[in-house]
Amino acid sequence: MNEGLRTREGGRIDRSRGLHFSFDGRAYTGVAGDTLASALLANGVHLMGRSFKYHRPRGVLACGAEEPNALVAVRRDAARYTPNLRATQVELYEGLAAHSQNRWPSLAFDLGAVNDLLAPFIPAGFYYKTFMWPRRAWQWLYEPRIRAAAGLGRAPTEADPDRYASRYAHCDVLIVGAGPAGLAAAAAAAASGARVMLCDEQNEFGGSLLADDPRAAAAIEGRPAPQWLRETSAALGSNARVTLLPRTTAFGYFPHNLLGLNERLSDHLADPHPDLPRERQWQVRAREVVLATGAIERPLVFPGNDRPGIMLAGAARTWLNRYGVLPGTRAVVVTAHDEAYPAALELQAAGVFIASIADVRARDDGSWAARARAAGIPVLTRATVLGTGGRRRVNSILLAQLEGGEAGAQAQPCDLVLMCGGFTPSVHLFSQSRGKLCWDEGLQAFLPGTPAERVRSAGACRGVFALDAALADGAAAGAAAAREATAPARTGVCPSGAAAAAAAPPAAGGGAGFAGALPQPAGARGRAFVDWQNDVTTGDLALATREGFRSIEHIKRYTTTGMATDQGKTSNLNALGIVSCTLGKPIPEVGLTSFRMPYTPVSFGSFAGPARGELFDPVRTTPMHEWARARGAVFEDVGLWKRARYFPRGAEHMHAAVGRECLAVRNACGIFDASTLGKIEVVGKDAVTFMNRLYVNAWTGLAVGRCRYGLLLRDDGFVYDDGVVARVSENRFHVTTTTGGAPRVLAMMEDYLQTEWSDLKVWLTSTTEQWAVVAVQGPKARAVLAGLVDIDLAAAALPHMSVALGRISGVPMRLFRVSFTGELGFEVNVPADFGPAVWEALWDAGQAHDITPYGTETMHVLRAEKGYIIVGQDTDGTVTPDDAGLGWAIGKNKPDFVGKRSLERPAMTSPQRRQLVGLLTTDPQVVLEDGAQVMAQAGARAPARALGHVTSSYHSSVLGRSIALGLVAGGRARIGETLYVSVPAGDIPVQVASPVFYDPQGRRLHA
Amino acid sequence: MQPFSGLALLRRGLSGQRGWTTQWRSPPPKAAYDALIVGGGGHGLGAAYYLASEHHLTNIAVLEKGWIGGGNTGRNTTIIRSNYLFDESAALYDHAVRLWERLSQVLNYNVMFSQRGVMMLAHTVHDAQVFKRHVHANRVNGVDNEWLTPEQAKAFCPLLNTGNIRYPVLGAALQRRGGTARHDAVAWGYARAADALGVDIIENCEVTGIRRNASGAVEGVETTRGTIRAPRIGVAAAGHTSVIMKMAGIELPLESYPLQALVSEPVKPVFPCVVMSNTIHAYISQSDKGELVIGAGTDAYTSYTQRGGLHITSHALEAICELFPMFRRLRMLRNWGGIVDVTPDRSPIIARTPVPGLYVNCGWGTGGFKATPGSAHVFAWTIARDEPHPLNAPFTLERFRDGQLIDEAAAAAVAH
Amino acid sequence: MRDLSAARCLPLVSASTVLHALPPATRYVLRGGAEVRAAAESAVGCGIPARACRATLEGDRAALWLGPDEWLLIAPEPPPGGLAAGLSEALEGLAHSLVDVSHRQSALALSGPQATTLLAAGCPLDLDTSAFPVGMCTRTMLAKAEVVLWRTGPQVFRVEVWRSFVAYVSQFLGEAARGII
Amino acid sequence: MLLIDCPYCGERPELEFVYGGQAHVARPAQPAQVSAQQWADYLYRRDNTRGVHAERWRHTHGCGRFFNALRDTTTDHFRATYKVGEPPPSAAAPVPR
Repeated sequence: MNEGLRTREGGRIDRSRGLHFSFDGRAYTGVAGDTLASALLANGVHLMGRSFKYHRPRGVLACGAEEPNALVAVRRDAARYTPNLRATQVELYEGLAAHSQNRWPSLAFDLGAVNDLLAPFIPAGFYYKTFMWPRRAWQWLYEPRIRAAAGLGRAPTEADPDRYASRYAHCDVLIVGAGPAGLAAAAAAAASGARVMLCDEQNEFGGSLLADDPRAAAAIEGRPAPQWLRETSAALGSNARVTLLPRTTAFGYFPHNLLGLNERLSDHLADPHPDLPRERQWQVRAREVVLATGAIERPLVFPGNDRPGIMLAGAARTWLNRYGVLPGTRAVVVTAHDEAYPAALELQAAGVFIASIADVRARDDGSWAARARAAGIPVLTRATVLGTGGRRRVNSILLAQLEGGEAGAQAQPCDLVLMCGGFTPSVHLFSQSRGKLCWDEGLQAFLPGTPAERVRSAGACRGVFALDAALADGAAAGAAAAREATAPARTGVCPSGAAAAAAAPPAAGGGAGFAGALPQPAGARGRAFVDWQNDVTTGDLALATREGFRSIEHIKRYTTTGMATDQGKTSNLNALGIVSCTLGKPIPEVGLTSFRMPYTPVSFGSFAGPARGELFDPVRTTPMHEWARARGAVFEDVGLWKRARYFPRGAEHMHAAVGRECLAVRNACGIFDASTLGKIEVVGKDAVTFMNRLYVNAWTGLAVGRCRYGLLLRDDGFVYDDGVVARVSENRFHVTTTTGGAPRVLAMMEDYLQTEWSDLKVWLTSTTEQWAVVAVQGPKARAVLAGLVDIDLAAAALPHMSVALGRISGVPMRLFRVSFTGELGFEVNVPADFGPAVWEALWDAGQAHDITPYGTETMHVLRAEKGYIIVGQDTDGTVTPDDAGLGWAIGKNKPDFVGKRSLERPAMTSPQRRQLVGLLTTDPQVVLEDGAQVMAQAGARAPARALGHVTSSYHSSVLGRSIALGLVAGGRARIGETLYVSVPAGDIPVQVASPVFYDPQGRRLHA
Repeated sequence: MQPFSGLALLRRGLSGQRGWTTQWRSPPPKAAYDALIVGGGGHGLGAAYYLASEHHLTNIAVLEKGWIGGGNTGRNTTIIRSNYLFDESAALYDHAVRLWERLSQVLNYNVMFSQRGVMMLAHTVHDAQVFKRHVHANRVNGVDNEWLTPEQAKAFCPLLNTGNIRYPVLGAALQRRGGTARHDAVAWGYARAADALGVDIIENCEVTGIRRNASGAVEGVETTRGTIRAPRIGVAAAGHTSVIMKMAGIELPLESYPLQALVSEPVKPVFPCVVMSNTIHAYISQSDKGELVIGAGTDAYTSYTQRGGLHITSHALEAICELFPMFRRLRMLRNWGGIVDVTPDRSPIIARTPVPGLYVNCGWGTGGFKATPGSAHVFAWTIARDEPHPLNAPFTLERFRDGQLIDEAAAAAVAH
Repeated sequence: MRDLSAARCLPLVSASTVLHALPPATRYVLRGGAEVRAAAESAVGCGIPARACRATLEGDRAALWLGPDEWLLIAPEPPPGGLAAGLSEALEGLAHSLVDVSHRQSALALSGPQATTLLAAGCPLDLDTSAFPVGMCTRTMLAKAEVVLWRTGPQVFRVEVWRSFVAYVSQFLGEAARGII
Repeated sequence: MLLIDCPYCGERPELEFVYGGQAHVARPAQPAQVSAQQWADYLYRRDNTRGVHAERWRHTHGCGRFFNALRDTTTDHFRATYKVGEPPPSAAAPVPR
């Protein structure tokens, strides 16, 4: 560390704890309490980055979140590489490794800087005007080069192993910003016993107080400021009703007083605990909000204002007083505001030679000027800057009198230039909340006006700058917020809005400051930068207006001013000033680009939180899941469920396994886990009426103990869901739905019941997870069950499509005689927790009958052989019951049911609608591809109109050939015709057939 | 119109780029025009351009309540593709892609159309079936779209997490002709070209009423800048269409929802294409500037606030981080909301209306940007000839009455 | 014939110091009007709350208000003799719905000074005792799972979770616990 | 994430609710009797109000009840919530949160 640049004492650092770190591979040391920026400055390093477009050498401009220049990447390891961090926000830790960005081969020597020489030819928006010929060259030649030149840091390429946490919180008063106003607000609110949360983006509370010279610090409540800060923070910290969140940025203000906070937990630690999340995102619902977000110092726009060593006066003060760093040895101060003077005097006292202070203001009545002169600092008024010198560090500045121009110009050697154009209140969050901003001529800034949420602003963020005034403002806001939050009746718009608007803030101490570009008399040389990071100059803004862009939003988008990673925190108001000047319109008429979340960039991981892998979405498994897993089942995702798709034996691949499983069911019996099917218990004296109105079927005639295939439409007439429905008792239906459809069917039922038919005495209860469902299917199914159940399984006693209540191995059961396979079949419903035991019992009993477990893929083939549809595969939301060949299900004598009226619309009755048919390839071994298009003729050339498409296609082992279902225009009338399925290789002839390929008479079903 | 070219940049560079003049004028509205377009987004400006360039209707104006391109044109994720399922949709969107391919040259304005390929991920067996149906249907329609295995998908986008992931990638549908374009440039390019043909582009001019004559036909509009007469009015106001059309007494099957998008801080080129996953709602590409451009979902409720909920953003980033776990450390720079007008079948309405002389182009939902040139082109035809172009003939208002829906959403479970 | 009636097998919970599974229970969803609520009380052997989002607990019986016409009744397992019969008798002739959901869901107990903090990782409700007092219960969301949350003590919650979501919920709470250091 | 005042449970976060679209769109009592246009209007036509919008919400992950709300679609602030079957409260004052 360069001892000369670190003060002997003072600051909020611990000189006794040295920290080693590296920048671009070079080793340095800093001390505890440093940021990367302060540590580099203490080592005499000013060159910290390169600008986005021209690759100009850049040093730190500011000392906080608004920093546009000093962007670095911090690398912990290959997977923990974080680009685009502001060196001013990176807390130093032992071993920190930082790298500069957007330069090659090195920061000091960057070939990209050639862009700087081409600057005259690549003004704002140049890319809209060229790179158009030859047409294809854009993509293969120009764009790749532009992309390579653009971008800042590199993205990490390995998965981020760090953890991110989430937290919901609620409070009476949330205070954003722990500067003097925020702390006073928190203290006042807490005093009233309210639930208070206080967050600040910095690692310690204090805000502007942290930049004050402790020795010169003002007294607060009779105590020296540092002591007040210490004691106030401690008191808040020990209050159980108060939550303090340092290193926490309030990044977004959402409707109904919900604020998003990002807490950084581990980036500042050398060796964080592995369980410690890197960041935690808070969603805070606050009854009242107090914004005490302070203000951001405004730079001045003059030629050559971007060289390393040129920085904001307040930043320099912070380097000195908070970090004990001398940012230079010989300084020139350029200012439009009094705040630069104390900075100059304090730096001078610390040993920095202040060559002169150039005040752009005309008046010279300020006591500050007098104090400066008294301290031997020449003060130049009505001054301006013609240019600066130096490449990687400023080495001179050319000052002139406004009138004089080049004539009276004096070049002054210097290695530090301080500038201060006044202060821009941080109204970002207030604006995000949709509060109205109003322009304050006196302050040359936008201030919070009428709020749209329950929010107050206090202190510098509403133009109240003086310390005592800010403290009082904060205390008042905190007390009022607590009062409102705990008031019984909370109506009407937050009163402080009016207050904020009406009670004009006290005249800015130190004057208005300056928004725009300094007047440039003849002799001005060099570009004057408005947006440092994006390299937007006064010339670019002039060009945009010249080309007819008048809206500030257009100018922003055309020049990219304010669109860099700092989102224009230091540049927006100057840009507005310049545009208003060229257009001759006052700033409020030029308008203000809207503030959007986030206030400062927030990690994607912070938003994603713990939702990754298994926690990305719940993994729903059935009671029998473990059994299937142990048997090596291959699972598929169906909604949130994991369903066994097939049970391979050894190295068996899917087709072999499915073929084997299919034959087992056809020839002996199979066991299948159907637990995921949706189940809804419809109960009440009007249950049958409800079912009649909802489903297409007629239910009145369904006897207790019998089942019926139920078909559900949306009111637009298209098939929505289906499933077997059993009448368990007179007023109780056991309704089943598709696996994916369960929640939406129940929601639809509740909708009609509650909002259309609220007179019906019927209630709906989801029983999907109450029942484990074991399907036993196949000619041997009866034999398997016989020994276990207390029910007569004879066809006469329990025919196809019936249900019986009884017990299996002592466990209560609803036994369905139903089949989705076309075989003799049963579905054993038992309370879910008994599922595994009952499954095992059936498995054991099945051993004597070659029972085989099968999965969803096999189930799909078996049902396709029977022409049973799967809603969502053979239908797609544009299919009517008749299209699907399910017209028979419709209760003919019902006056109405959901969807009935829509079925009468012209387009729904056309004979040319696509109808479900079977498709048989001439070559029985060819299996069509799902979704393949069915054409009337062979050799149709694109664009051609298809007759339809293949919805389901499999190889059928039992039939020893391929089978397919498809939706084909006028399909049923085409049975027997030959059509062609178009595939890249050519056309596959298919014969249109009945969709029922196996046991069309259903003998096996009724066995 | 000052021609744009590299040479012009060089020449003017020698004189400090001072020679450039306005890209489009800012004329006061005339008392009357032959036709008016309400809505200065890409669809409206484009329609004006094609009315002037192909139908020789040059005494026309575009009325924009704010600044042109300030609506969804400037708020979307710029994804362009045409691999839609139904013949009608595929034809319309592919018409747009073909116009996109020459738009920079036609407008002499670099709209940066980049055919980087749009890859849509399949995470379930059902997804795979749906996407394969798309691939087949598109091939028959002459629209490029191909099925990729998980390995091929990974090869096309190497950062893709095909390993430890909640919903494994089972494959993908890739349209190589799909890609992205520079949204602002589309609005500005159409504006400049239309202006050069004499079209008046009138910003800060909000329509407050629609005037109709005794026979019920339109005869002009009331605006914040006075009455403007015109016998033909085309409305292309996206999320605000319902509001405008009510002024003519027309109720539409439309609902306006907030749709959010966001960008990361710019990084060096890392993402080569466009990746979409409708199953877990992730839409991502990288802009020329280096920002990752990410689409989030719509909120559940209708709104005109151009602002959505935090949980919608979080949901989108959960999906992005699951597919691209190396992006967790990248940071969101800016988030914004648009207002999308959605029809019951998720397909647009480009048609005449029951009011003579009044035409509407709306209902693009979340997919309007990709269609801009095609939509504008057929809308201009419809206005100029008072009859639909064959490509937009199916996209009528009446289809909802007759049940002749073009239900991309239902049929494909694919978001646009 | 084997008797499996005792072979009830609950979904697995990754238990911890703050989280553990509660024993199996008998559960009914009771639907109906005020008269149904009144009529059922005696049979349930426990007051059935009329007040929104409140639960009553008497001995080993509990009744939770889930909606204006919906209550969750909880009793021990195996069901005390006559509970079912008593209920159907008490409700005879009244328009109502009574559905056994004993196995539909499983109960977790979350307890300790960190209980509310862990829930706050995924539950958007204000869990301060002033807003969510002992005896309050409600359906709500815990991350991506719907749960019934019932505060049985200042630092004790009973969380009723649908069977297939138990693994997710316990994993999520485990992850949240790891993050509290 | 909005804060919604369920008429049965009080203020709850939006995550517990499902939006139900425009309120007071009654299903024709006798669909068979209405014209194609009337039926299409019931199915598809919506006010899409820019301003105070009467809409349905269901407290799906709470008490499960449907209810109605008046919300200003230009601010997303609710004016009132009320039970199914009740008339919309007239001129309810804004309720900022």
